[in-house]
Amino acid sequence: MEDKNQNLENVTKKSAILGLGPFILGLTIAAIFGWHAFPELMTKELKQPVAFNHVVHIEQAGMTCEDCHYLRQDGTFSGVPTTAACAECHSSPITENQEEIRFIAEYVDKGVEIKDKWLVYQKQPDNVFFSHAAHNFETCTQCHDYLYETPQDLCNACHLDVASTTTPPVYKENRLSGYSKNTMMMPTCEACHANPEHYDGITRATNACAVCHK
Amino acid sequence: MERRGFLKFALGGVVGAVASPMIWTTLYDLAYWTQNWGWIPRLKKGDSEYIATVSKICPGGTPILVRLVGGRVIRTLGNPANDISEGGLTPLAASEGQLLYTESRIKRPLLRAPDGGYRVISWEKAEGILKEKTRAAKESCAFISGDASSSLNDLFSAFLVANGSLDYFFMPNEQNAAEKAWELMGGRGRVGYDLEKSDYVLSIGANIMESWGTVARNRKIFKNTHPTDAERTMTLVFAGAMQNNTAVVSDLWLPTLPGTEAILGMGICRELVSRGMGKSLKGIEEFTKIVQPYTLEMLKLECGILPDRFHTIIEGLLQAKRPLVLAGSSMGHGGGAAPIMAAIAANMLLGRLGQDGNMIDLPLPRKCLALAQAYRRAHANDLVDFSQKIAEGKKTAPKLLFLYEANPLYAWPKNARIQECLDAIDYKISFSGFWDETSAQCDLVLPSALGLERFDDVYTPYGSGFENWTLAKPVAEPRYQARPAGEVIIALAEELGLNLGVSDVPSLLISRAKDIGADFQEYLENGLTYRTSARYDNDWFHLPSGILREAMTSKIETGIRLLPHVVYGIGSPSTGIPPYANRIIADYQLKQNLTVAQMNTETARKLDVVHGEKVKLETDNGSIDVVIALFEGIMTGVVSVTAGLGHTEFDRYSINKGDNILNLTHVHIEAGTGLPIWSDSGVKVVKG
Amino acid sequence: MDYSKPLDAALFPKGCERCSLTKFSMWMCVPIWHLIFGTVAALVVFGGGLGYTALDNRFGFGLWITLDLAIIALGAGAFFTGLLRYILNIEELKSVVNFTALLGFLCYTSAMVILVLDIGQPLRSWFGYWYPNSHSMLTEVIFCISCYCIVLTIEYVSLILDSDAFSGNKYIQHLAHNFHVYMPLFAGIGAFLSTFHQGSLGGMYGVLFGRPYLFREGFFVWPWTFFLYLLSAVSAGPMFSVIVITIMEKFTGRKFVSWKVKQLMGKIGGTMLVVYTIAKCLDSYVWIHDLLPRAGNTFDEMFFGFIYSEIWFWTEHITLIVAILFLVIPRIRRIPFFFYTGLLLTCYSVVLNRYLMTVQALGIPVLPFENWTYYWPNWSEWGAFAFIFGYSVLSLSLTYRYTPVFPEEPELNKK
Amino acid sequence: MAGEIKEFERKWGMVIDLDKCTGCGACVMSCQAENNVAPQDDATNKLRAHTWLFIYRLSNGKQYPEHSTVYLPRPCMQCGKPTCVEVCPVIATEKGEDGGIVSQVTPRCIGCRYCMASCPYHARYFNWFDPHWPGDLAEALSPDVSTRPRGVVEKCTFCHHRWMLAKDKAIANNEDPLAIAESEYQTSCAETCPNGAIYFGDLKNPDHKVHQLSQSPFAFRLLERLGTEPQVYYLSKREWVRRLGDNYLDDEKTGQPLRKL
Repeated sequence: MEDKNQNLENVTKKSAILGLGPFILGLTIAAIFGWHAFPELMTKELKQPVAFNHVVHIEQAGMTCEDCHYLRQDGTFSGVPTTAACAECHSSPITENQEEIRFIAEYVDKGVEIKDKWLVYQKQPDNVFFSHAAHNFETCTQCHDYLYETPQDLCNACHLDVASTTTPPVYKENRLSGYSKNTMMMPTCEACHANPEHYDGITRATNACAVCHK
Repeated sequence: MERRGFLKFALGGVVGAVASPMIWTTLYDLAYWTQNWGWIPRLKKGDSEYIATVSKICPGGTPILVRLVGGRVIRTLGNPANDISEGGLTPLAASEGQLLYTESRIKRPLLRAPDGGYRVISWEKAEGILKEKTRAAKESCAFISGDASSSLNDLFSAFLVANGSLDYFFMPNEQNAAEKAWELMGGRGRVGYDLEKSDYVLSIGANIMESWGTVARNRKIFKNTHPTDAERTMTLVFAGAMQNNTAVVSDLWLPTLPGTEAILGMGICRELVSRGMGKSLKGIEEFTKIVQPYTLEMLKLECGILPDRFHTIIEGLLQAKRPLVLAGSSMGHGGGAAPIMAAIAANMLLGRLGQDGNMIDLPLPRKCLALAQAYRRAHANDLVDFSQKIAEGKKTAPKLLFLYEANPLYAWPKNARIQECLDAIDYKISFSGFWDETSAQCDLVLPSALGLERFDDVYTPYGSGFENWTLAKPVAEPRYQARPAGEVIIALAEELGLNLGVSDVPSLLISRAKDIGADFQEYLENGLTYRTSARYDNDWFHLPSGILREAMTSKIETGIRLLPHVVYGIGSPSTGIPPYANRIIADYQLKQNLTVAQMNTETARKLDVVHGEKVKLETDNGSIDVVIALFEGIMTGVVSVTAGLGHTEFDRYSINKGDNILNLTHVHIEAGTGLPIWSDSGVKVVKG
Repeated sequence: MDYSKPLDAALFPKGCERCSLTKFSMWMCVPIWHLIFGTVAALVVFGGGLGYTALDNRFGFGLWITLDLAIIALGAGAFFTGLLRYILNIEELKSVVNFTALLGFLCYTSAMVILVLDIGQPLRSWFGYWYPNSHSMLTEVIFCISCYCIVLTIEYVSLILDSDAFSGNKYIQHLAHNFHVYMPLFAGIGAFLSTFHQGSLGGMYGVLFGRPYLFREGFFVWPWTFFLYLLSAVSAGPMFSVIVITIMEKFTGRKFVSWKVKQLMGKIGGTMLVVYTIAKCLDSYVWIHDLLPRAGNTFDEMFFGFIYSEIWFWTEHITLIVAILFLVIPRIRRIPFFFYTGLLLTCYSVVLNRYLMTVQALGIPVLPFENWTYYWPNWSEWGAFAFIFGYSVLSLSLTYRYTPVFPEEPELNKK
Repeated sequence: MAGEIKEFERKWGMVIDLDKCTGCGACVMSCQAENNVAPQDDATNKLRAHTWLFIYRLSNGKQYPEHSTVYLPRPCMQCGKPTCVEVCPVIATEKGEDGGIVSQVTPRCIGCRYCMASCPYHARYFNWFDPHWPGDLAEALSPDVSTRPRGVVEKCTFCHHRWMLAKDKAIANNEDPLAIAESEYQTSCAETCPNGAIYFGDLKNPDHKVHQLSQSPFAFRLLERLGTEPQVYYLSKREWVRRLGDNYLDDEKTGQPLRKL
């Protein structure tokens, strides 16, 4: 009995120095796994179906954002252009670009809809209703003019700044939820919608569920 | 000590894991996963368009707007711009969008193999067979059309005539009986019902708010004459055996037993005559004699009417400025001409026939193609007579039969002997959108483009009050390998070297438009209904005598009467029950797979049955299993069963849902007119 | 090794005899079969949806919720006995307090299992904690039940740690000792949490102002079903513990708790039952004569046919009164037959109450033109029942065999 | 703790003229197509069928020939004091501050069905199975309303998405989104009814038809005595129909005009 107690005391003394070792080791491994390895594991990287070059379209073709991404007459947003819209210029190759040639062969000629294949970085699930009409530049800049100098700034508040890219960024998708890594989540919506300052005046927003959910 | 060290390591691991986002993001991701399960279809976005056209599956020709998103048909809506309906929609027209996509659609040409199964074949091969069979059959061919209001009938009938045959038939409809009655009483054109201008409408048997005539228009008229916040400008009276869809909104319900519509009509005529109406009419003496037996006593006995309500109606008719009496059968067809003749006579006695707000004489449709049969000729053809004669061997069966969106096997009682007739025909070709009962017995089944996928029209459907024309245009490409039947027939005629005088369906429709004075292009764009005010004057009419007297001798059922209840929502013989429609079939119409028979407590007491009891309804013709439901809004001695159930083909929404009421009824011939009648039937309720 | 004893004899609590391992294994087949059946049913429901149950849009709540409410009420013995033992220091109850904690643990974990099965989206169940609606009685229930479940787990773990299997391990002995030191604290927390959720469960129904059978307001405070549920639970809980103990005694042929303690439990339960019965009868009176007519309903309209007949309503009340007679009058209580019948009647009445408030309440048509509708659970719902039965029997058997759940057992069974 | 009756600037409401309803079911068909309600193979068990809008057949309780029938379409009542909102443990349903529509956020719903147990109108429907669109029926899905998986509750939303789309349309056309015309936002059932029996609009806006109609002496609401304050009104000139709208003791009189706006 004596011996045992002696042992116990020794152990207690030792653990005072070494005891935390295994704990810290376990903690570190788990933390590294949890913070780094696990998110990697959960993410799938996808390439866009066509290496669309925004810069070329803006700078060389002289297009504006609104040529493709516009508000329809009925208030809905066009989003990504359709194959038919692309084919207005690209019915046959107008450059030597391999991607363009491939796009025409695989999409325009075969009548495949690019809109269905394109990966939207801010893709919202079906249960979300986002109104591009309501979140417009004129309204937001009544107060937030220092934040958004151009309409594009407002777009970039949620969207990736793809307009300045020559090749589309990699699309990162969560394997389990299927959500894009860049998509906007509810706390971001609530940053404005749960802020009572937006309830009157110019924005007249509400935080009712069905304003964003359908 | 090893164990303790490991425990510490594990504890550290747990703390580390909890402190990292791993667990928490996974919880979220799991929830997101449940919100977007991959096996549940995702929504597809796109730009919305709304195209105005007309429903081809709704027999009333309901104007519709088709909503497309990204070129896909999403649904149909009412068209507020079209004054026929002012935005209203019938339940059948509401299902037209979904019907494009159902499982029961025929997707490819199918050829019956010797073993009875079907093989998918190419259109080229199908066209080859069409050509070969038509050429071989020559004049020995017949055609059944399931669409009475389309100008395409001219095309098909011209094709038939070019082959040398006049055997062109329509699916059962009230139109044939009404045109017959109209003609017999001196009408030069077609009967029209000017409901808009009437201030007192008495409908004898016709379920005008649900299934009779131009339903969407009838109901629009009801809407406008019965404003919610003001006095009504029209009185609607319904005479029938049950508080059906029309009776519940009518201002007065006059119960009358099924099959006694003609007697009631005669009784009304007698009452009008006795009050001195129609004195100056030609043949009034003769007519007075004919109506003499239809006394109030007889009406009480035969029709079971309530005298006070009857008198209210007579007073109402007499006091109204523009009263209208119309008649139809509870089934929407198969009621014979006598009730309609009696109604026309009543209108004559009221001095209103041909006037505003009454029955008017609409122009006869002119042929679009020179070869086509004349309107009256085509509508005088009687498929029941044809079929019975073939079955009895009194007539040689044609070698070839074309069916166009027609499902006669389902739509007639057994003793119309459609089955035997079909068996006797060598080769049957069906153009059909859906896999119906008749197609399932045909040798060649061709996928027909539906109303939203083809050019077609609705030309003055039965029940209209004016000549009108609405163009149906393709709003989407035909799905699967469906093709417009009209184009197939034109191509076939060309192959056979027959000159029909038309190169494609649109040009046929253009000639129709030109004929009635419409600008095709304009109506192609606006999708509205063109109307004319053309009508004949009314001095040709005469009171009926001999034929009516004879027709009134037709057999009247005794004992328990069967009352078919037709509701549009359940679909038509050629569509089956649309996918979403089973939710509007009430529990007093269908219980699981059993048809429900409704009767009142008094009837149930007499028959010694209770609510929920399973019984058999029997006639000489056959029997069906039903479950009893009590409903007091029905006459004593009457059993009501919903029609449109009991399909054996189509898809999961139709197959084995109840029994077909036509398995009970039987055809008999109306004396005098020779028209087949099958809407009324006596029935036995057998327990156990 | 002593071959005259069962193979696992070393693990038995000190001074207690147990049957042979073979016999025990045979007995284990009974709960395991139930567990298998229940698991199959659960997998079908998880995999295919709640459509595999007999629930429908009218009966969104059915057997499972009835069962949930019933076992939570019957499991109330845990908190109430704990409260009496540790806070009010009724020393005699120490022989049952372990067991009531065990029974409570089983009841509450079973309830959690059923709740997870019952909700349509179990993977979202954590929304209940993360996005709580503070107005909802159900939120209160979710929080209190989960917290109390943790408390019960701690109590149960301490019981397991008390097992002789761990007698060689100082560390665990220390831990077990510490648990015991803090037991009054746990009992206090447990009592607090339980009071609330037992009440909230009643409140859950009492707030349903669209349901004339359930809605209660005014009388004590809003909604008074809160107190009825609490009172019924504290009366039936201890009694259910005694019933289960007695059944176990019959099965094992051993004595676990003295007759005196049982009588005490019965007396305590009986006393609470008096309060409950008075409250319940008052409640029914006010409901019939005030609430119902104010809503335009009559008493008769609340009942229909046999399955929904008044018989059950009256049974619920009469059994309570009979049970009081049996349990409160000492002379009658001392006769075992009446004593046990009293306990059974009380539990029956409380379970019947939960059933009526779940199924009958939903079967009653509220709209004047609606009809009565019927509900009868199907196999998949009974499967859940089998699952918790198997789970409870399994746990009870194992715990009884290997832990000193009845501290007085060696004493009572001395030969 | 009992919920208060909430008042908002706008109050979307419906008035259904029962004297004009033939019970044809066109509204039900339209509702399903508009809201992506999945079809069911068998819908004869009405306790399992999804009918956001359900048509009851009412009877005056008399025998033939004194018997009278009326059809009563029942959407969600969008109660002013809903039974369902307070009880939801996860705030999956709420009384919308933008017109008082009781929303149902199916991605939040955990499927406990407490709201269904609370609703005396049976206006809430549970997804007992995963939705299934056989054949190519899924092609007809509208982009406006999300599909719902099994295990969640769904209900009539007064076609709330149409209100959102109408506002967006107004913005796109430089109009005031909160001052749109009555016709710009109509529910699918209201616009479909061929008899014009269903009226929809802002109960508080005097320019809207429902405003006057809801104050008609013939107006009543279902189960008003419960205090749910429905935003759906019914009209009938027949006293027995109005009496069937709520529970009354035999000696109680009914037929009094109801003005509770």
